[in-house]
Amino acid sequence: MDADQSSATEGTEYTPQELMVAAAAREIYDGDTVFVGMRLPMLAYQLAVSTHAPNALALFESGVIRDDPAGTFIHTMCDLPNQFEAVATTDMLAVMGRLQRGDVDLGFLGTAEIDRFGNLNTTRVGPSDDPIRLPGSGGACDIACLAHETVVLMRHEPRRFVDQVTYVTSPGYPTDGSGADGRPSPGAGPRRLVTSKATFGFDDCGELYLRTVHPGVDPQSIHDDMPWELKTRETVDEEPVGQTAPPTPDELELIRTFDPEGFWTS
Amino acid sequence: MDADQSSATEGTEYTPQELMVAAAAREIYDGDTVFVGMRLPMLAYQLAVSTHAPNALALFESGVIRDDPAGTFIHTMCDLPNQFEAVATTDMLAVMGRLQRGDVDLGFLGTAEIDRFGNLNTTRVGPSDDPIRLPGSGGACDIACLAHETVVLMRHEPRRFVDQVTYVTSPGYPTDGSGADGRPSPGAGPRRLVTSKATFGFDDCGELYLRTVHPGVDPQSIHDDMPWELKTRETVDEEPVGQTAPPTPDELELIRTFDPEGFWTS
Amino acid sequence: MTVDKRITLEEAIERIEPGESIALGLALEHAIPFAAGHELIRQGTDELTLIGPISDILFDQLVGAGLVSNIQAAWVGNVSIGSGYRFREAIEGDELTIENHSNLSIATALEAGRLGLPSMPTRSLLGSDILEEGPFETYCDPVDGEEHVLVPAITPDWAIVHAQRASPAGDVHLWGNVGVTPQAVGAASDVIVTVEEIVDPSVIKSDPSRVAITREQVTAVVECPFGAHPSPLAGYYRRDHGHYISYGQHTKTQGGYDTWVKEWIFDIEDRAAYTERLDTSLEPVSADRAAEVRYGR
Amino acid sequence: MTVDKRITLEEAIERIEPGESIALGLALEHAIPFAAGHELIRQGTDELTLIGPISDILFDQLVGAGLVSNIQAAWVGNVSIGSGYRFREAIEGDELTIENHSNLSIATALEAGRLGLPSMPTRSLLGSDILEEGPFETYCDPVDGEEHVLVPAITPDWAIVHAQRASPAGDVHLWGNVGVTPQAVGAASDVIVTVEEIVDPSVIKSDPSRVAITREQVTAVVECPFGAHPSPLAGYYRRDHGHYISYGQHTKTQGGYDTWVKEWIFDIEDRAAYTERLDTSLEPVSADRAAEVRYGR
Repeated sequence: MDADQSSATEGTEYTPQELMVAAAAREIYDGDTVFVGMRLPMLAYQLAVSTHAPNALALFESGVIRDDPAGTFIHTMCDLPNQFEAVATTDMLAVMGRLQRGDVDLGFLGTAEIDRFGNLNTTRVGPSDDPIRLPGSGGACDIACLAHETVVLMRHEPRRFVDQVTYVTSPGYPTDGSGADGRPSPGAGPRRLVTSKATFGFDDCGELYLRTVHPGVDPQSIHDDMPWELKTRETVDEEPVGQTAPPTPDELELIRTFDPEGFWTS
Repeated sequence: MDADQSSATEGTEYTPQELMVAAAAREIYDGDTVFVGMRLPMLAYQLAVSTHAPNALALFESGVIRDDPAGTFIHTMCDLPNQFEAVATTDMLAVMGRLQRGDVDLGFLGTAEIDRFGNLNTTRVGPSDDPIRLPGSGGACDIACLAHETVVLMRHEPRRFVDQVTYVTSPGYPTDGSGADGRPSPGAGPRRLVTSKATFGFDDCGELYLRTVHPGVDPQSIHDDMPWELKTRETVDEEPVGQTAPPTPDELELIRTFDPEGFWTS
Repeated sequence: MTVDKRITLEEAIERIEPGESIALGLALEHAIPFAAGHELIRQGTDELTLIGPISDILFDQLVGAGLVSNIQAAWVGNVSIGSGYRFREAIEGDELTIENHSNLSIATALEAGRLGLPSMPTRSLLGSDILEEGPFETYCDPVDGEEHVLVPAITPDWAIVHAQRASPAGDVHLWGNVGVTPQAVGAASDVIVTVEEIVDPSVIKSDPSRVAITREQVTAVVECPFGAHPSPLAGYYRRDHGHYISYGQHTKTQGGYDTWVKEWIFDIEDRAAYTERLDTSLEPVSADRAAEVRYGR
Repeated sequence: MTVDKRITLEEAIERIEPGESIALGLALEHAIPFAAGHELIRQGTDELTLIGPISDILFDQLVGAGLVSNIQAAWVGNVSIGSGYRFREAIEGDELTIENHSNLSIATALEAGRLGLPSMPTRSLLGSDILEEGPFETYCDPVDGEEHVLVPAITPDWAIVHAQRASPAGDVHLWGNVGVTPQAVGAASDVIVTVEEIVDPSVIKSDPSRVAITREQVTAVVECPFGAHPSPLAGYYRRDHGHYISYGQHTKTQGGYDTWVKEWIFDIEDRAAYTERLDTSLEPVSADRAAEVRYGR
C-alpha cells in the first residue's frame, strides 16, 4: 500500500481515485455479499449500497457486517462509525468461514504488482538481494482464493505491470493459460482490474485484456505501459474498447460525503 | 440413564444418592476446572463449591461456565437458574476446546455398564439380535477421552459390572492392562468409580479395585457382585479397604437445598 | 431497502421437503424450537434426517410421528427422565438408522461445515466404538506425529433456531448458552428462525455484538411467542419440567404417543391455543436488566 | 472466594520473559493494547516473537525499539498510511524474520491452538507463495478428495487483550468487533487483560453472554483507562487518526523513531500522563444505550 495516491487529474471535475471508486462500485450487484477491504473498496461499497445496490451486504475481515455506509469518514474497517449500528460485530472466523464456504459473491483486492494472469503481489518487490518489503497479504490471499469473483484496484503505473510478480501474495489465474479451471483454489478468480487509467477483464485463459479507458486517456498509452502484448476486448467478444463511464454528479457527491477531505480520493 | 434411582436406604438418615453426591464432591479439589454432566454431578459440583472447593470452576457442554451453585433446583444444565449470573454463557466449542486443549482437571461420567478397566457403555445393552437402546454418549466420550481425570458414578447393580461392555461409549483403560500409558486419547483416564455401595480406584494397569465400602455394606457382597476376581486396596497400597465417609449434616443440608424434593437423590 | 423475511410458521415449515436434513435443538436443553417441530408433525413432512447434539424430547416427538429416517446425534432421550420411548422403540425395531456421535464430534462436524472444510480433526473418540462404527477416519498428523480422528463435515439442508428477537430482515439477537448454534447455522444451506418478538431493526442494530445470526444466512423469520416451550428461553420463560415428565409417562407405547400428539399438536389450532393449555407460570424471577452497554461512532 | 488478579501494568508486563511469544492486536484495528505494548518497550523485554493478523503500528513500535526477533502475521504496517518504516527497515536489513500468513491462515493456526489440535485445514493459500515459503503442508482430504492446506497450530506464550471492563477475577466484557481474539485467547498459555474499568463481579454476571474471556484463562487484570489509544474502543473512544499519520511521518528513520519513543514512551511517567498529552476529543457521539436484555432464573 502507498500513501500518496493524491495526484488529482487537472482539468476534470473528479480525481482518478473518484473514478476508480465509481467503477468499482458498479461491479457490486444488488443483493451481493461483498468482502470489503481497506481504502477505496470501503468507499466503493458505501457508494454502491447508497445507489444501485441497496441490498448489498458488506463483510469485513475484522468481524463487522454492514448493510449501509458508515455515518462519517473512516480510516479503517474498525473505526467506530463502521461498527456503529452495524448488522453485526463478530469475529474473523465468522466472516472468513462464509468466505471459505463460498458465500461471498465479490471481493476487492489492491496490489503493488500484477502479472498478465492477475497474480498479485503485496509482500515484497525489487531484486532478491535488495528487496523492498511491503505490508503483506492481510486478507487479500484469502479473498483471492475464496471469493466467487474479485475486482482488483491499482494505481496505473507501468512498473506495476510485470511479466512475473516477485511474490504471489494473491493468486490470480495459472500462468499456463488454463484459466479458472486451472486454479487450485475454489474461487473463480479476478473479474476486473480497475486502474487509474483503464478497466480490464480476464478472458477464458485468465489473461488480462483492455475493456475501457478512462475519459481523456489514449488507449495506445495503455499498450505502451505493458511488458507484454496486451489483448483488448476486440479479441474476446468483438466489441471495441470503450470509454469508462465517469462518476455521475450524484455519485461524486456521495463519494465526497464518505471522504469529505479527499483523504483516500485526492 | 434411568429414572428411578429413588430407593432410600432404610435406617440411615441419608439416601445412597446423597452419599454418592458427597463422595463425588470430595473428588473436586479447590481450584479445579471441572466438566460437569447432568444429574448427580450437577449436585456434586454445587456441594463442592459451597464447601471445600470455593474456587472450583464448572464448565458445562452447553456453553455455561459457573463459579457457584444455581440458585434453585435444576433438571438440566440449561435451566435458567444455571444460566442466571453465570460466569459466562457461551457455545459448546468454547468449552469443549478447553477440554480438548487439556485444561479440564476433572470430568464426571455416568454409565449403564462398566468393565474391569473402566470402559463405559451408555449406547446399547443386551444381545446383538435384541438390543436395548440407551440415549448415547452426549459429551461422555469427550470427557472420557480428554479430561485429565474422570470420576464415574453408577448405581450399584451386579448386572452393570461386565467382562466386556456391549459398546464402548466412553473409553477407560486398555483391556490389555497397559494402563494410562496405553490409552490412545490424551486424558489420563478414570480416577474413581463411586457406586451406591462402594468407591473404587484404578491401579497402574488400569484395573478397578475396591477402596471403601459405604456404611452398612458388607465388603464380601461387593466381591460377590463381580464377574471377575476384584482387586482391593490391599493389593495396591497395602492399606485395608476403608469405610466411605458419610455425608456430614452440613453436606446433607446443602444437598437438600439443591434438590429440595429429592428428584435426583431419593 | 431490505428484504422482509417474515412469514407464518406454516409457510416456513412448508418450505422443508420430505427427505431433507434438519439441525435443531442446537442450544442443547435451551431454546429448543418445539413450535417449529410441532408444525413439522402437523404437516407430516417425512423421511427426515435429524441432526443435533442433545435433542431432549423434540427428536422423540418427531420419531413418534413416523417422520424420521435417520438421526445424527450424540444423545437422544428425555433429559428429565432418561429414555425417549418412541426413539428407543424405533431404533430397536430398525425403523430408523442412527449415526452415533459425541457432542464434540457433532460440534466438529458442523464447525467443518461452517468453515467450508470437508473435515476437521478431533482428539476425542479414540478407543471408542463411536469411532469404530461411525463415518470417521484416523490419521497421523504431520505436525505432532500423533493419531487423530478426522470428522467429516455435516452440512444440513436446514437449521431451525428459536431466539429472543429478530428484525424483519433476519438479523437475530440470541443470548444465554447457544451450544452448537453458530456451527449449525453456519453449516446449513437454509435457516428458519422463530423468535419471541420481531422488532424494529434499530433494536438489533443498537447492539451488533449480540447478533448471532445475520440476514444473508436466514431464509425465513417467524414471530412465535413461547415457541421453545417446554424448553426454557433466557429472559422469557423457565423450563416446564412437568411437561417433560408427563410426556415420558404418556408415551411409553405408540398408542400413548398417538393420544399425546392428538391432544398437544393435532387438536390444537395454533401456538396461542397451545399456550393457553398450560397451567403453570414459567415467568423468570430476578430478571433485572443486564449492565449497560454503549457503542457510539 | 475468587482469586483477585488485579495488578499494575508494570507488574503484569514484568511476567513476560525475553524470548517469549505474544499475540496482540487481535481485534485488528480495534482495541489494540497499546498501553501494554508501550510498557514492553519501557521494560525492554526483547527477543520477542509477535503474533497477530493486522498489527497496525504497534508491531512497528516494538520493532523500532529493537525488541522483536520474529513475527508471525498477515500484514504489518500503518493502516492509515501504508508502510511501517521500522518494520520495513528491520526486515530489509535482516534484523528480524517473518512467517508470512494470510488473515485466514493466522486465524486457523490460532483456532487449532484454541481447540487443542496440532493443525487445521484451510482452502486458502493454494497457488500462493505464502504456501510455498511457509510452514504449511498440502494434503488430499479423504472426504472430498481435493487438495487442502494444513496450517500448524500457533500457541502463543501470551495473549494481551484490551477490553471495556472486567471483574477482579478476570471475567471480561468485550464488545465491538473482536477479530481473532477468541482464537488467540484460547490458544495462549497465559493472558493479560487491560481494561477501561474494573467493575464489581455483579456487573459482569448480569450479562454472561457478553463475557468473551473467563477467569481461568486469565493471568492478570489491569485497569488501564485509554489503554488502546490511538486505536478505537467501542463505547469509549474513537480512533485518533492524526496520531497514526504523525507516527508515520516521524519514524521514517531510526533517529526519528528514537525521538518519537522518547517523547511518547520513555519520557512519560504513566498512561495518565500520556493521556494528558493528547489534545483531541475522541469521545464517541450517538452513544445511546444498547437495547435491553434480561436473563432471570
